[in-house]
Amino acid sequence: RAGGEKVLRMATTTSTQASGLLDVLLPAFTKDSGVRVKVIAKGTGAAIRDGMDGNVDVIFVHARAREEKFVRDGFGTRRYPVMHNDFVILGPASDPAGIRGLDDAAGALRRIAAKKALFVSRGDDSGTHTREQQLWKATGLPLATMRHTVVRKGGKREVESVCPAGSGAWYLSIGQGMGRTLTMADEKRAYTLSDRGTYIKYRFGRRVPVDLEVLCQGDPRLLNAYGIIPVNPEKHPGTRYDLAMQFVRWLTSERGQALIRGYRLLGRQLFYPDARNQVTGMP
Amino acid sequence: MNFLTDSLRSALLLVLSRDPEMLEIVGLSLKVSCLSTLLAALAGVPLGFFIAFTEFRGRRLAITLLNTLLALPTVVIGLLVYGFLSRHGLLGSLDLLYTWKAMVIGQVILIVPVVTALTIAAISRIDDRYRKTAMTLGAGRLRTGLVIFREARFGIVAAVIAAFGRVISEVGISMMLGGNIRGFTRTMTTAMALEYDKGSFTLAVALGIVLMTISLVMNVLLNFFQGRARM
Amino acid sequence: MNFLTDSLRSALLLVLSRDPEMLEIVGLSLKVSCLSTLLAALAGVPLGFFIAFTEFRGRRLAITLLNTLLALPTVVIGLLVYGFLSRHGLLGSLDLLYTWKAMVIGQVILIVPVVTALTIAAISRIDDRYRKTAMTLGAGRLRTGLVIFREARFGIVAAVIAAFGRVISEVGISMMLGGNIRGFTRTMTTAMALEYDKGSFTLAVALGIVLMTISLVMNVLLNFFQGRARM
Amino acid sequence: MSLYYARDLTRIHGRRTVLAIDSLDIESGRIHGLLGANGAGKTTLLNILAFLDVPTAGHLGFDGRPVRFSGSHLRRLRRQVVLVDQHPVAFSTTVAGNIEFGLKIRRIGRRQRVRIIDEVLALVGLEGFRNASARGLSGGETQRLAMARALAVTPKVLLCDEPTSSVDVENQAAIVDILRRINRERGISIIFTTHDRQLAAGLADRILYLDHGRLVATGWENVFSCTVEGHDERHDRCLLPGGRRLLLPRGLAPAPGICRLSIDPRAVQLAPPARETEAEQGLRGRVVLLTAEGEQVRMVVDAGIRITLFIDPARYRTLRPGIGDEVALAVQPQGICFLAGR
Amino acid sequence: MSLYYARDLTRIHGRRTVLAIDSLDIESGRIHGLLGANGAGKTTLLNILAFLDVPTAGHLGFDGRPVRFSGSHLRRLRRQVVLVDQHPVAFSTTVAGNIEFGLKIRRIGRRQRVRIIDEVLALVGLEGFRNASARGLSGGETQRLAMARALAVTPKVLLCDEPTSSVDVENQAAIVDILRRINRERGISIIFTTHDRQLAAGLADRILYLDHGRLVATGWENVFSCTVEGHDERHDRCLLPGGRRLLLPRGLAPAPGICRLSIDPRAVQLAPPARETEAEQGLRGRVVLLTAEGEQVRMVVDAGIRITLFIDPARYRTLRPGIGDEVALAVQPQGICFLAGR
Ligand SMILES: Nc1ncnc2c1ncn2[C@@H]1O[C@H](COP(=O)(O)OP(=O)(O)OP(=O)(O)O)[C@@H](O)[C@H]1O
Ligand SMILES: Nc1ncnc2c1ncn2[C@@H]1O[C@H](COP(=O)(O)OP(=O)(O)OP(=O)(O)O)[C@@H](O)[C@H]1O
Ligand SMILES: [Mg+2]
Ligand SMILES: [Mg+2]
Repeated sequence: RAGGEKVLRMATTTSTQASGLLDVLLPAFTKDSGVRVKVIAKGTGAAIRDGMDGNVDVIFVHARAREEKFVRDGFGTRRYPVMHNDFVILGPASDPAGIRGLDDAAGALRRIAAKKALFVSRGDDSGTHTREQQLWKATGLPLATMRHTVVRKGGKREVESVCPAGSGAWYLSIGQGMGRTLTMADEKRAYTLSDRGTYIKYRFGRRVPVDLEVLCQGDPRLLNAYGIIPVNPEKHPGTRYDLAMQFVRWLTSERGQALIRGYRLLGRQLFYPDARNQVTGMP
Repeated sequence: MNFLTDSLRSALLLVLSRDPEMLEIVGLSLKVSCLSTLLAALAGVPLGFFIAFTEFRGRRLAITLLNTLLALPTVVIGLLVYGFLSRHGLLGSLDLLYTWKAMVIGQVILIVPVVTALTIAAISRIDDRYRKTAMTLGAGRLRTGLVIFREARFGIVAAVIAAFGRVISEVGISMMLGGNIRGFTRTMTTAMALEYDKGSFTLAVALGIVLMTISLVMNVLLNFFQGRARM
Repeated sequence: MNFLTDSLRSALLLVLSRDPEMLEIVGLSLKVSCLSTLLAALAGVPLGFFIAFTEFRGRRLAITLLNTLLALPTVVIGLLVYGFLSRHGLLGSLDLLYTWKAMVIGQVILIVPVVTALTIAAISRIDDRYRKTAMTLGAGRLRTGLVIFREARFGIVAAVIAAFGRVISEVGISMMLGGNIRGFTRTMTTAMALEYDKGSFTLAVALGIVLMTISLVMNVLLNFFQGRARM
Repeated sequence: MSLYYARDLTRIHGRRTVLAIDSLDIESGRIHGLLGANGAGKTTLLNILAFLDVPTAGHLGFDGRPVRFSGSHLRRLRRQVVLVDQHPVAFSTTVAGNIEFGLKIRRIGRRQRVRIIDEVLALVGLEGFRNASARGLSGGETQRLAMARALAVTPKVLLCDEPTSSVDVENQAAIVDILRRINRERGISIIFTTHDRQLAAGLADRILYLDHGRLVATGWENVFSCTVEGHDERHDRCLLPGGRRLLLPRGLAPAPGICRLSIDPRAVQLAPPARETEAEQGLRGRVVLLTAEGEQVRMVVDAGIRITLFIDPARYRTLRPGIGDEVALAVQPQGICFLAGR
Repeated sequence: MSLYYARDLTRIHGRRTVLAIDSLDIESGRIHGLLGANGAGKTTLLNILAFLDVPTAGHLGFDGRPVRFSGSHLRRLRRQVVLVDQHPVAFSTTVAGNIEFGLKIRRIGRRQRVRIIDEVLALVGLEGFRNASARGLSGGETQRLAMARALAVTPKVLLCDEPTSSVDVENQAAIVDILRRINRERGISIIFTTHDRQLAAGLADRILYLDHGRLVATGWENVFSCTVEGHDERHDRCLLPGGRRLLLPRGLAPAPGICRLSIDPRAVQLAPPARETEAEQGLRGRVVLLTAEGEQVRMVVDAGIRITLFIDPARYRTLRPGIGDEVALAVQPQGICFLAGR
């Protein structure tokens, strides 16, 4: 490590990195503060795990419930809201389940299930997947719960996830990142739940765009909030809490928020700052 | 190492539970890896013999290219095969993408260079007199090849084992071309990658232990048969 | 194939632009892969010689285990090393996680079995008279080993090349232990994976083409030196 | 009929011309011996005659037709010719498996294969090793196995590269016997190389001598390096190792200096005791060996150098030279021939 | 002083006892020849004497001290002993590089290395091949290179496994010469194997015979398989190949049946012409070879089988047998010895 240089290590989700936002934020932060940021992008679960193991100084993810648990368990000091964007339900233009224009996400999923139309699920315990599971729970449909028993710290623990019961061949749980999920949904002419940022990249940023359309959006349940949490220095004495707080302060400052607001991907705004006014209207 | 013992116990639980999903995953992994290895061996070993024993201009270049292909990243293979198999691709109509067959295609491309290059290396040190003796006794190209094969079998088997190890532990191609679809194309390695992404490291390593056990069993079987054949 | 020509042109642009970030990535990839290969060769070749030439109980078992280790998935290696290097791991205080050194550690573990197993295969067919002749002329273990090495060099070099191809195209370990940190631990393969995740398939393949070109250059250099050494 | 013919056949390794045969004809049904020093090109020639090596240039004919050095054509020819290597290798299977190889290729039935294997193993005295691992055989056993392996396929032509070099005396005699028999009984043409002149003389119908890759007309037996000096206007003097000298008519020897010469044994005569003293350009020495060779008697005289000559039976009976006797030899200049190189 | 001693030395391959030596002592500074049929165990024994192979059981001593078969101890001993293989391999470098190998190990300086290389190459007549690739050498050239490689390191003991089997006649003589000279001038002990009895007789101070892994006291030269039958109450009859028979006192031969016997050449006498007819249990045949061997004359008689015998000079001068003469031989029963196996 370069001597004397201040380096902050941050774990984040692949979607944050893939959106390109970090490429705008981090150089600006480094310029303002002299702190370099090492970004380690992973699945949400693995990113939070990095925080729990004390390998990073700060985590920047979008899985509200798990973030709060992270803080509750004492791994992080506090969750600071940073920004949000939203999820959309995508599908082929032919829309076999007929969900176009719906703004009730749960209702849309119910129709998909009723038609047994192909649905690609990320199935990777990511923020997006967590949200999808919440939506399925909201449909009121019978759900199947999958459990894996693992041994952790000597004791057995169950890990579970849900999906619609009897989903068989139409519900494809693929355990991959957003981009790959979109690619597969495109190939399979299937529905899927995606964050808007990745969708825009895949829809408008490529020579061969994914042939999927936004069929359902605007449900408050589709809101996707990002938070940043410094790792608790009492739990992991080696971490740089000072640098983490410096970054958190910068990110939630007017400068950081303005950069987020001003970020355009292919001419479209992707993120809405959250730090000052906790909730803003939907796009 | 708490972590390791945790993983070991999880692995044991996994195996003991005989979870049907788990069995399916293991089965698919084996099917895909074995088939890929078999096809790659059928293509790569003869190709290696051809390159080793045929005098042609640019033979050395061919070997260099082959060695270069050993560094072919899985992402590239995945994307190339994807390009062909995707809906917009040349072979899109076959509807192979996200099936185990696509994985086999990708994996074969991955390991044919391995098998070929190592076969060439294995037969390069076989005394030329074996070839001459076989030929003078009337053997054609095929029989001569079989003689060399017998003499070089240890090296060739090592090449095939290396290739098998490569594919059964391979994740990129399986992920990109198979899609890691639960119940369809999820293999041990893609499941591991998934568990890793989820942060369930214990389960990931547990799966890894299961994988290593299976690979061990395969190797013991192979060793046994080789041993018998050698006699 | 529009896609391929696009990728090729992008690759050309990448190379021509001589983007400093790109150069850094290529440099790191080479540094890590070459160092890993070197270390693995330094460990694996002598180990292979040891196993091949020492009579000990369980030698066959050792070879079988080695063959099994060829199937060690990158996720497992990544997680094991992670377990050690992570802050509350045994070696956490060294602060190695997410540095290029961590990548080297993981990659060395990945390919030592490859180098060892293929070295054993390479020397297994070397006529025993070379060993005896060296020994009767007064050579100790080291010199005898060097003689065998010279006779088996083609096979051993093939083993090392295979190992190099394995690490330079490897992505899992680099990702898990390096972290794909821009400016620090981003390698060609992790950059490819990132581009792929971003959906920039063309750029991903372009990077792949650059990687293959570099690998080709390495192999041509090696071939050249080998050729000269052979005379 | 001519079995092989070769014209301007050359084989070059790197920059060295290893074989350069102007013209060679080998008759069918005969036993040819191929003699020559180490590196003379014997093995190289046999490999070409076995269609296992390709000459760098020149023409080769087999069975009256020119040989095209292309894969399929050669494959057919190879079925008729078998080469037994100088240092043969055994396939890593059993002894029987080694012999079976050529038989299987010729699609010979199982029963007959077993019969043939037993037969050839008995011929070379390896009955006891039928199921032994062939790689464990000793040097001579391996050589005999290679011979058996070749005999099993009953080729039209058998090429043997030093067939008895590692074989023990008992089996040497057996192998010579076998070669003679298969040549006589089955008409198999045989070409063999050896360094054992007695073996060659005893076995071969015709002997070919190779020297630095060229066929030479010399008897090869008496080859020495020597120093040529001028003597008088009509003679050169030739200093042989051991201090002996020969007077030669001017013009026979090349320029003065060190060179190699060969003396045809048939050009050496045992001088009768009476003329001993006056043998001016002759050589004196002690008889060290006498042996029967066909009708003739071969005699080796140690005259500083060892000179071989042949004596016909009548003359032998008259003179009856014994071991240890001192004799004088007369050398006819036309039997002396200077060789290139070294 | 005794260089090697061996007691109950055995070497077993698989289930076969390949070597079983009760007792063997080899003197320092002498030349020993090791003879025996193919598979007799010559190479196996040399490998053990060179400390390259480990006996299955038994004791071996070198230089007065017992040999422990452990790595470091052997390494030290190996520096004093060099084995030249039966079919040597050349390292894949130049000819000079092959020779340099042993010199570098012994940390001999560059200048001296060059000198030694030139010297030994000249000895074996390979001067012209200094920088040639050693793997391209012919069979005999490789054998000579191996000899040069061994000579270069001037060992205390030189073990040669058939050192001249592929070597041409000129170089055979040269190698025999070299061996004799290094033995005489530098006191290097030499043990060599060969199938050439004349070579062995001419070169060795002492000859050892191996038969099926055992040292035998026989002269080895006259070994035949035969059929033993009862004759009368005091004699057995022994049918030799070629139809000759020998009468032996009862008790000498094993049970009737097929067996192998050896006749010590020293126990065979040339019967004087007068007694020829009455030679009841003798053999008749024609003289086929006479050669000087030290003081004595070696004679080979073709009596259906080829029997070798030695004649002392006085007797030779009296009888003066010639090639082709028919002679009678008397065999003393105490020179006949039955061998195990076959
Ligand atoms: N592959 C090769 N590369 C270079 N030189 C070679 C090669 N093969 C043979 N030679 C040379 O060609 C010459 C003839 O070799 P060949 O084996 O025919 O000799 P040979 O007459 O069989 O000798 P020997 O009696 O020793 O067996 C030798 O001097 C040898 O060095
Ligand atoms: N590795 C082995 N495995 C099995 N048998 C072996 C092995 N090595 C040697 N033998 C057997 O041991 C016997 C003696 O072999 P060795 O090489 O010592 O014979 P040799 O006296 O040198 O014969 P030759 O004159 O043919 O060289 C042979 O019959 C051979 O078959
Ligand atoms: Mg030869
Ligand atoms: Mg031997």
